[in-house]
Amino acid sequence: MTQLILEQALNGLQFGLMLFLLAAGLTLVFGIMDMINLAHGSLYMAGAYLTAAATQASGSFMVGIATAMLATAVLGALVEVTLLRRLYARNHLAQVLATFALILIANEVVRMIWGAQPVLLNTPEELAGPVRIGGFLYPAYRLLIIAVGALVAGLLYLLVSRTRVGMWVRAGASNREMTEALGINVRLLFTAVFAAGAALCALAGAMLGPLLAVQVGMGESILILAFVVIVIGGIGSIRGALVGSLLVGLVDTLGRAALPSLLRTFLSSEIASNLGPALASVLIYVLMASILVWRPEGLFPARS
Amino acid sequence: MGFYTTSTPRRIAAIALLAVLVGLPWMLQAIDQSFYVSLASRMLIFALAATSLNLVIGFGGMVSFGHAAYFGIGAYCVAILAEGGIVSAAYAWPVAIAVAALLALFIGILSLRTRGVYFIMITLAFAQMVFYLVVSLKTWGGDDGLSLGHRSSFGAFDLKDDTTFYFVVLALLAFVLMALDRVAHSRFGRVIQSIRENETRMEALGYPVFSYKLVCFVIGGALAGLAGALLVNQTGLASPNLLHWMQSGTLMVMIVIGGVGSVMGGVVGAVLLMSCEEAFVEISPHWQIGLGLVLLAVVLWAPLGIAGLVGWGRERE
Amino acid sequence: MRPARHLIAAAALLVLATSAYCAEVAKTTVKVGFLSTLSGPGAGLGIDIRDGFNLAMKTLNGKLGGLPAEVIIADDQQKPEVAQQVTEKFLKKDKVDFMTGIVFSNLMLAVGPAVFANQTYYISANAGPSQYAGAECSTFYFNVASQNDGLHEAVGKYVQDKGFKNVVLVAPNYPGGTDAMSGFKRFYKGKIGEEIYTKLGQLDYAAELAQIRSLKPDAVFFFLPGGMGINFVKQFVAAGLSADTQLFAPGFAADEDIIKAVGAPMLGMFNSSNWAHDLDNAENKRFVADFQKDYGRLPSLYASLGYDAAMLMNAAVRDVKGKLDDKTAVRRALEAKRFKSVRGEFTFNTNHNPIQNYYLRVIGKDAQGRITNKTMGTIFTNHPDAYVAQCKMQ
Amino acid sequence: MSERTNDSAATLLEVRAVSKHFGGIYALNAASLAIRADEVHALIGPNGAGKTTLIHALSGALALDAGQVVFAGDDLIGRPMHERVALGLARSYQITNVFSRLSVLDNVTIAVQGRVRDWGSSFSFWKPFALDSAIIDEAHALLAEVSLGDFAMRRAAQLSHGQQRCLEVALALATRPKLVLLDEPMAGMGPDESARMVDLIESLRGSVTMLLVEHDMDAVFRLADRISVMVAGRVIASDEPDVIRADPEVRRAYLGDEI
Repeated sequence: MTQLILEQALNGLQFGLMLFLLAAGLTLVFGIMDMINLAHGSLYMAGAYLTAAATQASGSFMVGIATAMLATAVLGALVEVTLLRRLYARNHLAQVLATFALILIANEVVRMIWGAQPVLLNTPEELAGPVRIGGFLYPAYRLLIIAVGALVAGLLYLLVSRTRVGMWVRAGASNREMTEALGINVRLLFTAVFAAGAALCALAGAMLGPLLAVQVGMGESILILAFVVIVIGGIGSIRGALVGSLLVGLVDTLGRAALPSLLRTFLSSEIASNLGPALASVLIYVLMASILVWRPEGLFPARS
Repeated sequence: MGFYTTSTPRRIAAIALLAVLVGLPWMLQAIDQSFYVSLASRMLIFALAATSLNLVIGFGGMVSFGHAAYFGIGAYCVAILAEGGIVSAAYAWPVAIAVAALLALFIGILSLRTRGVYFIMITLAFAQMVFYLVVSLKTWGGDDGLSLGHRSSFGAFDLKDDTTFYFVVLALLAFVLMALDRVAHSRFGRVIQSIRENETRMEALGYPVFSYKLVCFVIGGALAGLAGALLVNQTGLASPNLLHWMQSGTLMVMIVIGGVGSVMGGVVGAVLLMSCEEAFVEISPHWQIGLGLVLLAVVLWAPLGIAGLVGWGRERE
Repeated sequence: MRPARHLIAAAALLVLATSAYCAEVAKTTVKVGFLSTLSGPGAGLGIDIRDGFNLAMKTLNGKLGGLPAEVIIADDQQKPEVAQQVTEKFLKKDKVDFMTGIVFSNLMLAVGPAVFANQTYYISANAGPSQYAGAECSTFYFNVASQNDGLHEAVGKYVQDKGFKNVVLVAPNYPGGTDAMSGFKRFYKGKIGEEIYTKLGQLDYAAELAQIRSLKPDAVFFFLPGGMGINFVKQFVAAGLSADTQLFAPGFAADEDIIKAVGAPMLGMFNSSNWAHDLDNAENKRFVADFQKDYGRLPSLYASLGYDAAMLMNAAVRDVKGKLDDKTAVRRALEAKRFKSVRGEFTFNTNHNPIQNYYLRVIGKDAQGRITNKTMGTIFTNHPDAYVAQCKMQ
Repeated sequence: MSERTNDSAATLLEVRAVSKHFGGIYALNAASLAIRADEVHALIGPNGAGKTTLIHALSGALALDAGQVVFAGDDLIGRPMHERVALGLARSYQITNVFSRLSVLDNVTIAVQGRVRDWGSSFSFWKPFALDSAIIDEAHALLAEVSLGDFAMRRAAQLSHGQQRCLEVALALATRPKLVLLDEPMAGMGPDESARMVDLIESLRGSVTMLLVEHDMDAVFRLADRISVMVAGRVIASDEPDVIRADPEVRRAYLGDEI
């Protein structure tokens, strides 16, 4: 039983850390530029496809990831400079719609280049099997994801909380006018943050690609989760994004694992097996709604 | 964006459009394309759904990203009641409206405490809950949806006939549009539009802003429920996809293309978007790129939508 | 533009009038509405059916029963409402003579009523919902594939016969998933460790795999169509579960498309099918060879079903000599099924579902070193479905 | 109404030891204040003394951490903003906060329309507003009163800054308050515009009680019946202008050598 809980906790951690990679960029873009970017998921998709393509071309997963991160960052910067910049001053509805349009375009472009069927991206041979930790087996690749996720989360935290650039970013998130008044080139900062966020998306796409599926529309389902994360955490807060990610990751994984058997203890098996998965899949939305009802600006609001 | 006003040219255009729509079945019959009558019904139903969202977003200024929930729940109500043997529109449709309104009331009470982005996201979250609940519940057909064997009975009218059904839909839509036009010019309409313009000021003028927004939100949900009830009659299926967040997005796209905060915006947007879909699908499998580009162009260069471009929406700034 | 349209309208009216007067006259062309899932995660299945169907049309020189055929292909995007819209267009605008192609049962159930009410024959090349085999069976529905439960029943039988004692079942939480479980349980009588229902479209199975690990079953039966199955198998192997637990799946979760995507981890997996590319009959050899030549890959079960659907239509049109408006004659011709299937012999039961053999396949390497299915033996011979008694077709 | 009694006039608003802190900083620190019916009461003090915070708290935009507020016999604590307005407490904003995209007339009609006690609630969905001539007439009269009669059909955003400030006050007056909180009505105005605002406030004297937050000392000493001085979240003095001018503590803390 302990082993089951431990394994599920690791799974939740792995899922949560990947969500964090997506949520980190999203929350900063959201916080600093007050911009809803639905196309964030498309960058994740682009990252996964580019990784698959580069891995296939080079034969190395590492090269694939590096190429994809760089290319996606450039792509992100391009989109920011040519399009998103025009939307900062607009209302949320305009932003939602324009970036919704970007999703449609991105999906179709990917479909034109790679076709409608999922693209193959396999786990590197040496990581395809399990490793033994403690008394049980755990997939090596998932461990790698946890390690990479934790490393990036740590680096990002140091970057944002300890460095000058990080200070600008935090200042930008809590008060944009003030930051401008301090003589910081906010435009450049925006582009840089956006490109960095895109690179993190690509990393998440690359890491999750072999585990899940590299397919059109892969960005949308995870995008919604990333939004749930940053709304729970408080928009603009890296700390909030991390807490929110881990919360969503754990609640989702443990909920799916535990709810059906939990329900079975006091409901008939038939009803439990029907209701269990239903409740498990709405659990994170219940979590988000209750947090928002309790604290309408999330757990760690960046603005006061 | 001042208050919505209906100018004479606008009235004339609306009446002309109505005349064309009334004559449509005969025109289609003349060119032996009666098949398109049911497509036209579907367009009008989506026009109704978009109009209900336009009341919430365009007039009330509440950017709800979960409107598909009410649309879908209306459809499911009719299908569920039909399973239980209640097939009369006189019962089933009002129940669909009432259930959608209750859902909107519940979601509204909790969501309207939040502002801006948080509101967008919390309405989305609630809609996702409804979506996953419906998909997971086998009694409601789960992922398969719930099919409706026969269209609702509607007094002396035979809704199984596509043309009759079309006219019922058209009549309801026309009534809702007329009512929306009246509401826009009523005291309530002015209040919600003013809240859209400046919420804190309205509160400081003594308006219980929350109540007004809630009422507007609930009316929007109720109308979406009616649209859902009609749609399940048109297609014969309450599908979980009606509740999907992409459906909420599509309704938003419709009103933005048509004109946010314009009485006819939802109609213009729905008809335009769905005709483009019909036409583009024939041209290229990658037609969504075209749709995306058009949408981008509208957002960037025609923020008041088509209704705004032709001077049919609110005045330009 | 306008005169042209009038001309077309007039011509259409003329055609309508003549056809009304000469209902018994043979048609000049046969129209087939092919509706399938051609985009999205389930696209692989629809594409295989389409390619199989197209291959048959090519073999038949574009003719069905000697008449020139027009095949209208449309994508249902795996959405019931899209399927319904296209169907409406097929029936009312294009006025097709046959429909076929649907992969997913929920879409079949969504469009079925309209098709049957319109008295159009539907030849199913995959979807075999229990409703249409039982209480809601229709004279206008012919299933050339198998009733949905068939493959699951076959696996259940095999797992039972092999003496497995503790089995965990995994399926998506939707009617097709529960049907799969009940099909399996109809013939497997041992202990069920757990029935795990996942979200439809789920791609990460970490939580479920951890649960399976803690249950320590000796076999796992999973029904996860398309991409879901690909991920499940990959993650199952990565979690190190394949050492102690044998995987079983119905044929469509272990078909060539999945093997192509997963590769080596699939090796050694048992599955059931009513067709296999190495079945030894002349039609099948020709089909497999032609398919590989045209598409550069091994055909899947789906492709074979699309192929058979076209062959059945061909036989029926030929047997009624093109008089497709005589619905009873068409029905009798379809029921007679005068063509040789690539899966060997099968017949239609009274509910228009097949009575056929089910085979055991295992995934291994063939002579050329390709990873593919190998037929191991027959699980069921002339097996009918479980719902035929409920069908009250006159 | 114009009868003014100097000493024993009824207290309309009683603020008792209210506090509000943001993080560790006290914006209001046990501040107390009493405003008598029909007076013009000025609230002065250096920037950051807590004047605007107090206005926000009184109007209901901010919740207080401690203290009591009694307005015309009603306890205001915990009441939402719109209920306070219904009780007769209105405010204007320091930074112009009008409906900039609506016409000037629509700005005022929507403000007049909000008076539930006169017209009932606005949950009226069918009757065209154009038929509510009483509301429209009153709005025109009010615009004439604040010298905006000629600009009724302009979009509010097109008005000059001074005119927008007048509209701001008009919106507050349209609710027919007993007490109006004027938060720096002369902010950003030129001398001519300021003079007009002083005249406007002067003309309202006696018909409505006013709490005036203002930095323009000339205007304050011209208009105020009594003055309260706020420093660091406390009210350190509250008295008639002459007394305040002479108060050494006030001079030291705030007025300095200005006067």
